[in-house]
Amino acid sequence: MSKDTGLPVLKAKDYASDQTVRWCPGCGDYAILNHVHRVLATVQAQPENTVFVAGIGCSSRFPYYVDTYGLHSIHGRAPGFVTGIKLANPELDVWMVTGDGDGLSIGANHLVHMLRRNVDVNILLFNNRIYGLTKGQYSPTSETGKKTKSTPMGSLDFPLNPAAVALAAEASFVARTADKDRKIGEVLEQAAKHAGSSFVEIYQNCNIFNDGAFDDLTSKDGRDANVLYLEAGKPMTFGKDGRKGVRLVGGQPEVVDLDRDGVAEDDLLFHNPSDRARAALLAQFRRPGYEELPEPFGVLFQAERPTYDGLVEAQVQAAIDQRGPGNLDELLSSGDVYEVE
Amino acid sequence: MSKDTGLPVLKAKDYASDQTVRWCPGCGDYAILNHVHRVLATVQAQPENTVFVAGIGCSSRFPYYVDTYGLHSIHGRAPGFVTGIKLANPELDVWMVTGDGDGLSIGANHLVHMLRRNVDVNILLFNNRIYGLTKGQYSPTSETGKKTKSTPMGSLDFPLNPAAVALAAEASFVARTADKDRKIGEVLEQAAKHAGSSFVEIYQNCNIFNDGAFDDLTSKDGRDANVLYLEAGKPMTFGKDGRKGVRLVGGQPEVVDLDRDGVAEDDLLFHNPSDRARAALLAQFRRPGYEELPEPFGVLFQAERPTYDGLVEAQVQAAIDQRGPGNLDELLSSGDVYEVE
Amino acid sequence: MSHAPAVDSSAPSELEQAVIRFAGDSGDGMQLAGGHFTDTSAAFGNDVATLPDFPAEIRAPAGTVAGVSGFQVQFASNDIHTAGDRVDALIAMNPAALKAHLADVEHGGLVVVNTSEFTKPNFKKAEIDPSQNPLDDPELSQNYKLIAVPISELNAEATKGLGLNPRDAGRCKNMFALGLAYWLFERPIDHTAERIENYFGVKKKRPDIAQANNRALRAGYDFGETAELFPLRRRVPPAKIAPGKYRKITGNEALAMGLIAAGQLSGRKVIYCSYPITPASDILHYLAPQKRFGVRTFQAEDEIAAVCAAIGAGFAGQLGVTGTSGPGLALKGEAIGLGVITELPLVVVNVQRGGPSTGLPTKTEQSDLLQAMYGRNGDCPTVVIAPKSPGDCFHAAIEACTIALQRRVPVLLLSDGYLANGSEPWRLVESKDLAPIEVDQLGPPDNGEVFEPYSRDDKGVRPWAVPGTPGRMHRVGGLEKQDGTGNVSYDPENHQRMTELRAEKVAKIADDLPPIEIEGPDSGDLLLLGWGGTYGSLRAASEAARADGLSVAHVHLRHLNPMPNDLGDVLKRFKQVLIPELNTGQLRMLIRSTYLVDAHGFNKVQGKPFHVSELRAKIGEMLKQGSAS
Amino acid sequence: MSHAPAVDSSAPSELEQAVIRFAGDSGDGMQLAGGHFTDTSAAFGNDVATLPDFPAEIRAPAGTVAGVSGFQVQFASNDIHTAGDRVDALIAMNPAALKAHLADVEHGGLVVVNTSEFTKPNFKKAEIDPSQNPLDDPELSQNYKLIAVPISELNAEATKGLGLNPRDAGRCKNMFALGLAYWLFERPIDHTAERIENYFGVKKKRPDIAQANNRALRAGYDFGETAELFPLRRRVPPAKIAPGKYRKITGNEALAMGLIAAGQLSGRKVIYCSYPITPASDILHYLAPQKRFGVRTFQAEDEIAAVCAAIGAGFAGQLGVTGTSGPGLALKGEAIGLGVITELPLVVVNVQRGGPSTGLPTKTEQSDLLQAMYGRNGDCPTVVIAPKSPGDCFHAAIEACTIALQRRVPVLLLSDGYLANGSEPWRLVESKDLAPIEVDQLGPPDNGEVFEPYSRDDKGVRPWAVPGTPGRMHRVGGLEKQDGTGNVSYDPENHQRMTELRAEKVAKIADDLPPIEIEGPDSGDLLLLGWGGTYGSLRAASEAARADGLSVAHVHLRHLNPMPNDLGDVLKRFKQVLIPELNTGQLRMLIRSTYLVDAHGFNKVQGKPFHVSELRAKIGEMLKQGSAS
Ligand SMILES: Cc1ncc(C[n+]2csc(CCOP(=O)(O)OP(=O)(O)O)c2C)c(N)n1
Ligand SMILES: Cc1ncc(C[n+]2csc(CCOP(=O)(O)OP(=O)(O)O)c2C)c(N)n1
Ligand code: SF4
Ligand code: SF4
Ligand SMILES: [Mg+2]
Ligand SMILES: [Mg+2]
Repeated sequence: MSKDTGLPVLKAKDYASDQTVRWCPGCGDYAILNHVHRVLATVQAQPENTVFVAGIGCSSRFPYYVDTYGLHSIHGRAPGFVTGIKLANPELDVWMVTGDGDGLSIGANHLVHMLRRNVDVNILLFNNRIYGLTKGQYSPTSETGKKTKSTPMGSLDFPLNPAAVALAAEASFVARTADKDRKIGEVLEQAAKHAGSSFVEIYQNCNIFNDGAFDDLTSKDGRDANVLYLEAGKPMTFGKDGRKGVRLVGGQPEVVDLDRDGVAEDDLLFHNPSDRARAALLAQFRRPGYEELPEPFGVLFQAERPTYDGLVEAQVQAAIDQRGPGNLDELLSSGDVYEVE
Repeated sequence: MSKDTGLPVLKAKDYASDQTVRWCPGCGDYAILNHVHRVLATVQAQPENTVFVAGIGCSSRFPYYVDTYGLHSIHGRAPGFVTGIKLANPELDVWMVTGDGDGLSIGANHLVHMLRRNVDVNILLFNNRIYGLTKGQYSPTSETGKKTKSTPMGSLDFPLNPAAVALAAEASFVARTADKDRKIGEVLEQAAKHAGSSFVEIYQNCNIFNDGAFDDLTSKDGRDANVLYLEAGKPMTFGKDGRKGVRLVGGQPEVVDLDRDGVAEDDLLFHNPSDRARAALLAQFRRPGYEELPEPFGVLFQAERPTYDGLVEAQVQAAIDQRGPGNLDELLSSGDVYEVE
Repeated sequence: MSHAPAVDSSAPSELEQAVIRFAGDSGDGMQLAGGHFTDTSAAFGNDVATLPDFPAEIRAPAGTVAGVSGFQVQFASNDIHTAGDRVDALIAMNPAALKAHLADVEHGGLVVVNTSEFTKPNFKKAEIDPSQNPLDDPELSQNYKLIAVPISELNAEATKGLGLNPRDAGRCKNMFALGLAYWLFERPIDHTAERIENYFGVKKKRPDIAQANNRALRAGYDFGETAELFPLRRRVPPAKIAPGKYRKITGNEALAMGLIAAGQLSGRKVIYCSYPITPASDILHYLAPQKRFGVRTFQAEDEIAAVCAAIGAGFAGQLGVTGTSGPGLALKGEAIGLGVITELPLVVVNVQRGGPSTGLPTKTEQSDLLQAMYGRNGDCPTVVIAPKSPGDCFHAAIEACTIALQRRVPVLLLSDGYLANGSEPWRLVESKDLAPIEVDQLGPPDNGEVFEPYSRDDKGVRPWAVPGTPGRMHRVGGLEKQDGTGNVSYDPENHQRMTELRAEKVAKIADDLPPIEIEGPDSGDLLLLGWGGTYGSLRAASEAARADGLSVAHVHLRHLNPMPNDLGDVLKRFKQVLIPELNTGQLRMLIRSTYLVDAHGFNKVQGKPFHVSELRAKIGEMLKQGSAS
Repeated sequence: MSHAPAVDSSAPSELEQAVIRFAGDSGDGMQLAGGHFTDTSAAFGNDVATLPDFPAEIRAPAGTVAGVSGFQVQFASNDIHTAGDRVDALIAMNPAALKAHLADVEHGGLVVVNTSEFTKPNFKKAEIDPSQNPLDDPELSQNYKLIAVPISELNAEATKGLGLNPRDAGRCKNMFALGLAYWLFERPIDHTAERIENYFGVKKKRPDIAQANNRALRAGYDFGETAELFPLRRRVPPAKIAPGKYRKITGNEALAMGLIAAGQLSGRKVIYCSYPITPASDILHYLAPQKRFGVRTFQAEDEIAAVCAAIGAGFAGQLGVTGTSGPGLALKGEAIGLGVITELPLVVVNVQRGGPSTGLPTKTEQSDLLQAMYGRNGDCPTVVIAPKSPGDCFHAAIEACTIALQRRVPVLLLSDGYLANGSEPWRLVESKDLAPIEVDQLGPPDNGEVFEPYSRDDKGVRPWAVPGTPGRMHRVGGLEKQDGTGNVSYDPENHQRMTELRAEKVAKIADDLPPIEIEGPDSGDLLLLGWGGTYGSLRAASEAARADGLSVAHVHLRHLNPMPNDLGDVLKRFKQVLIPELNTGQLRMLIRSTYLVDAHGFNKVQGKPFHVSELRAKIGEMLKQGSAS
């Protein structure tokens, strides 16, 4: 987080490490990397107080490319490392980068538990709906029926909805954006500024193994037709000229055309990021049963909740306040002591 | 599932194994065991075609006490075994028993993935909000602030909501009941009859380490005050004489007194078990933000979706239909063959 | 162990040592009774050693053999090292307890039975033919000194009139039994009485319960007197113990205390990350309230998260520790590998239990040594050390933390169920006797300094620069790293070099180890080589063998990897080497391979410690054969 | 390997064998070109062996050294066992490829460079000083026969006029290089041309691309002719190979095929449960489309779920198999322990890669042997076997399944990255040559039969009664079981007995193993003992040593646990034992411990196979020292 340090102002490029970036040419990861460099500059992150932690996957190579401290750990387990780092030093700004395989296949349990604890970390889940690094097997977010090397007749599993999972895991900040989306910077910045676990799902194009998976959201036409940019306190409008909207009828959401259907903006749903149940509904948009609805980008949910690392520190402090700092000799002579003469 | 076999009718006691039950006297697990024996008799499960699989925990000792095939596996991993069993023999009736630690701490990831795949299994999650077998540490469902051996100043983690997690995991059947609840038998029976993953959260009293955790739902008064029995197609009423109800105002649920508030039953919410977003809302009842609402018992959600094991069989069959059963010699001589003379 | 004396006078017969075992239902409070007996004996001046024995169930059905819980104490006027092989006095609170434990009682030993519980329903629960009351078995009173006491009834009598419900009153019967045991062994009851008062009366604010317990205690004591059991009375005089302050300590307590001490000595927060598992959970329970010492405990969602968090804590500059037991260690292997390649401090406590798989979760075993050595992918050497007694867990924990912090390497600390729950008198340590743990963590670089995170000092150790330090930002991870820079490297020769450097770094630790301590002659006919929790039994056996005039020495390894540099020499100085282990021969396998010594094994996997007698027999056999060949 | 001939006539010089390596950017299609070259050479009648070498990134930045992908083929007129130590002909498609691979080329060898890519920007990407074009280095043409060809340009020329975009056209340049290679080694291009036509023209319906590739291929071939490179031409005549039908096969393909065959031979469904990981994923990819054989593949959420599902499948009566690589195996340890104690069939395929931790994921190593042996809690013995060549993976897989099904035990099958991706000619097997796998799975019990799930037959194997079988309902799990009944048992003696029974069951498998095959003399000066994927190099080295008149034999262990009963005898018949391994000495450790033989190690951990020359040097050295001492 930004701190006024009186130090020289850092620019985006100052956050780039000296390592050659090794993603495939054209990979969506490049765009995300650039945006993260920029956001770090925006919040003036202190490189020495910033740590990037990742699991394993193409996306998880991320820490090598940021000139901060970094830990490229093992597959799916980044949340454990993050938690340990924050317990050891709650002052650090920690970012975690993971993929749909790393974070939702092998590692979903750790992610869920870190979210419910609300460890103070910014989580970027690069969702390319494929296993990139292992060369193209389907992932837990791949659409049913996907043909890959491991599913030549089509995959059978029903895909996970990352935002829904994060919400059910009691996350205190849930957002969605895309590698090429024009508002990705804003979303990352909000995530950076949120205290607690900020979960950001980033749709990311893997041009080698799942090219174009998000064209219907990131191409110009697709974005106009399908993306709903959420703004707190604002009515939910979308479309090229913002003349389509979402309203609730009998508890069920539906799309209306402001011009044709004679619905006023005031009748639309207004985005309230602190409503968890509503966020769960938003997370269903464009999924089975809600195919007609647009895909919400931006902050779906945000709530203030004490952070795990903060609470741990507070307990330590309370213990010290109550009984004074520990004295080793007192401890060493505790218990049922007797003397032999 | 019940099959008309012409075999002698089995009674509840026929499903009890010859092993001494080794739970603490007074443990809620006994009641659940009895109900399961009864439901097996109700559906006339064939013992030789029935398998109970469990992880590790007090609850996970369950398989020893049912005279079917059984696998008391390792901590948190029961879903893996279940999936393998169903892949090997989809004809088997498989039940999985797990605890709040086994199923939601170490094993939540496997559970989530089994649910989204919709493997055909009946899952009983005994939620006593504590680790019983390891003698009383807090669990992922323990309320924040819980004092246990491992949290002498109170636990800091925000509890998981099992039903919400199951819904986010795209479960096709989500229900809740309690060890002592009078409708537990009905719920278990519906779970047994559902094709696909049936997830049943069972509140269970651990009288040694977390006694009375569910008294406000299982004592007579508590039940009257706090339990909402869901019935498909019926208005949501509860209370001693069923004169309290739940309605939706502006998308938000609230409790009304049918007598005092002059609200008609028709104005109440009607339970539609096939509405996933609504089920997600029900799962929030009595949790933070919805403290005033009653606790829903019964089937929160149910949808028909092809089972994973069924789809796997179908692909195998389709492959055989298309190209005939595999011929080993054909396989052995496949590839780019050349002859040396 | 002692043999029951044949005296019949009213002066208690004097013994050098005695073994008493309290056995009853899980709910009968046997662990508590045993604990009090131990404390009183220790305070009385005996040397003591204990062996609790729990069932795997929380509370198995009352009255069943599976539900029997036992607690054994050896107390002595001499220096003892084990809780004893055979039992001189058994307190059996019900038929199941008698059935389960009688075979361990020395012929002629005392057997106190609670006759109130010898009922047909209880016989059934214990799977005893109801028509054959075991108390009617003539062999029982022929072979043992039977003391038949209707304990439940007498206890009910004693606790009457205090307004307690029958259940709470019934709970005092362990104190009745304890009182009788005190009388039998001439121990005072005051020590216990006082603690009951403090606990129930003061702390729990239940003076009624305190009073009931104390009445039962006294009633039991008085029963001995009244029933004129004088001929059965025994006396074990105080031992000649080095003067000083003592407390009784279990291995888990000592280990936890050692971790706290290491945190204080190194000026680092202890971040203890663990997922509950028997028999390691008590370390978590002990540490959780120690927040005043800067200890943070993290109950993780599983063992993998726990070890990862501990590594994360090490990465961030603190003392990351994870604790578990066998199956949990199996889950941590992959992450420990990351600890090895990133060369970060990490302590992994493994309290071994009976395996394989879930195995015998509440019983002891030493069968995770090879898992500790090799349970990860790749050539992945790391440090393995093991404490030798409950009290030694304190020092071993400090050493594990010291090595981890100073050498930037995961250290596996192998305790076991016996050490964890067993207790011994422990002479208090003062902080001034403990050396500070110096750790060279880097500050900001000097101007123009080139920082190479994978450069090395003369011990082969890389620098430790932690987040928060300006100017030393760098990235580590599980891919092979380039010597020096630490950048990812796929270079073939570099991989060979790094593999060697990692191995050398661990091997070099042996250069700073003290010379091996040999108990007994420096060379001779037989070397008894052991490790970990078997120290007491091996020491007793080797002392006994020497007392018998045999040329037997004992070496107990604390450092399993790397092994001490002088071990090869020591091994060569003995004609035969015997390696007793509570596994099927894991250290033996390492020793044979490394030193090409034809070491023999003596291997017991029964979930319990060696009997000294078994070891003595084996030693005798080997020396006979050895001299014959 | 061959030495470059000094002839200068236009008749190609004849070689016994040659090694060619194609090297270029990941996107340059080098694996494909190498594959075609191999197939053509095999069809031509050569013996062949290949060694692909991938970068760890999917597609590292173009032009960098990290992004270089290589494919090496040795083709010979004699019997060869490796892909060759040094390179006789290098095709370098860009500066990075030349930089990365030149050092491996034999002095005097051919070096074909694509001069079109030797530009300043490309030098920069390859971290070459842009002012020093390596082609200008006089040493290059002094030490090697340099063939400088503007491949990219000539390829563009050749593929012009087909309406292809420049990117697609550019993709054909590997075919140009291949064409030139064919010309240089006198191979026909038809075989490749036909397959290009079938693939692009017919299957992908892109006749334009087929045509472009074939034009490039021919242009490359013609270039040799036109440029009058005749003095550089080489000829490797066909080998004397046993007549029959052959195909080229990689280890992963053979292993997958072996699993399918085992399913068919045992009448069981293969349930292959796996989580993708390099270099094991291709087994999953190969099996996924084989549903017609009753194969079910399950891509699990992680390695733990995968092994659990495989055990579940075994419990339910089918052939459960899980496949992974090192880090994944580390995660499976706990569950494998459950497989051991429940005594269920399970096959665990581990394709080893460079460790520790994530290590060198695309490179080969043999460093998981001890993990396979000991990577679980408790005394937990199980079966470990290893294939010795790509084709042998087929037979080893069948054997692993046979043992698992018949002995009810987890079997670890240790392949490695070299076997997995390397290929060799494989003589086709017919199903009639494969013995059916008899498995005695129980049907319903006879009237009054008492079923004891933990009773044993004379091989120590317990009965297999699977769900669906009436009258045999029983429960298994990870707690210790009572001998016979299989009920949970905490009895001390029972645990000892069961621990022994589990070990014996595994040990008894050795009784049915064939006698050890010794290549070379039955006794002598030096035994070369190896295991797994190093077979080819060890065999070549031992043959060479014998050809040099040395008394050297070679034994290659397929069975690592249990080891063959006659191994101890064989070891004793040699004065010295040398155990070369691609790890730091893991088999060596087992052998020394078990047989107390002072076996020496030769250990390479560079992510690549042994060079025969290295082994020969080591053998020479040992025999010199041996005779000196
Ligand atoms: C324990 C373990 N299992 C499996 C792997 C192999 N593996 C590496 S990355 C990966 C999945 C990557 O998918 P994702 O997280 O979506 O990342 P992407 O490459 O798509 O960015 C897998 C299966 C591994 N490295 N470690
Ligand atoms: C790998 C592993 N880790 C830890 C344990 C210890 N353990 C056994 S049961 C359990 C938790 C039990 O809690 P829950 O699932 O809620 O079951 P309950 O006993 O409350 O019914 C734990 C931590 C174990 N057996 N294996
Ligand atoms: S494989 Fe896909 S995700 Fe990975 S670097 Fe290449 S384009 Fe990006
Ligand atoms: S500890 Fe609790 S959950 Fe376990 S058996 Fe006892 S009462 Fe039941
Ligand atoms: Mg991905
Ligand atoms: Mg529980």
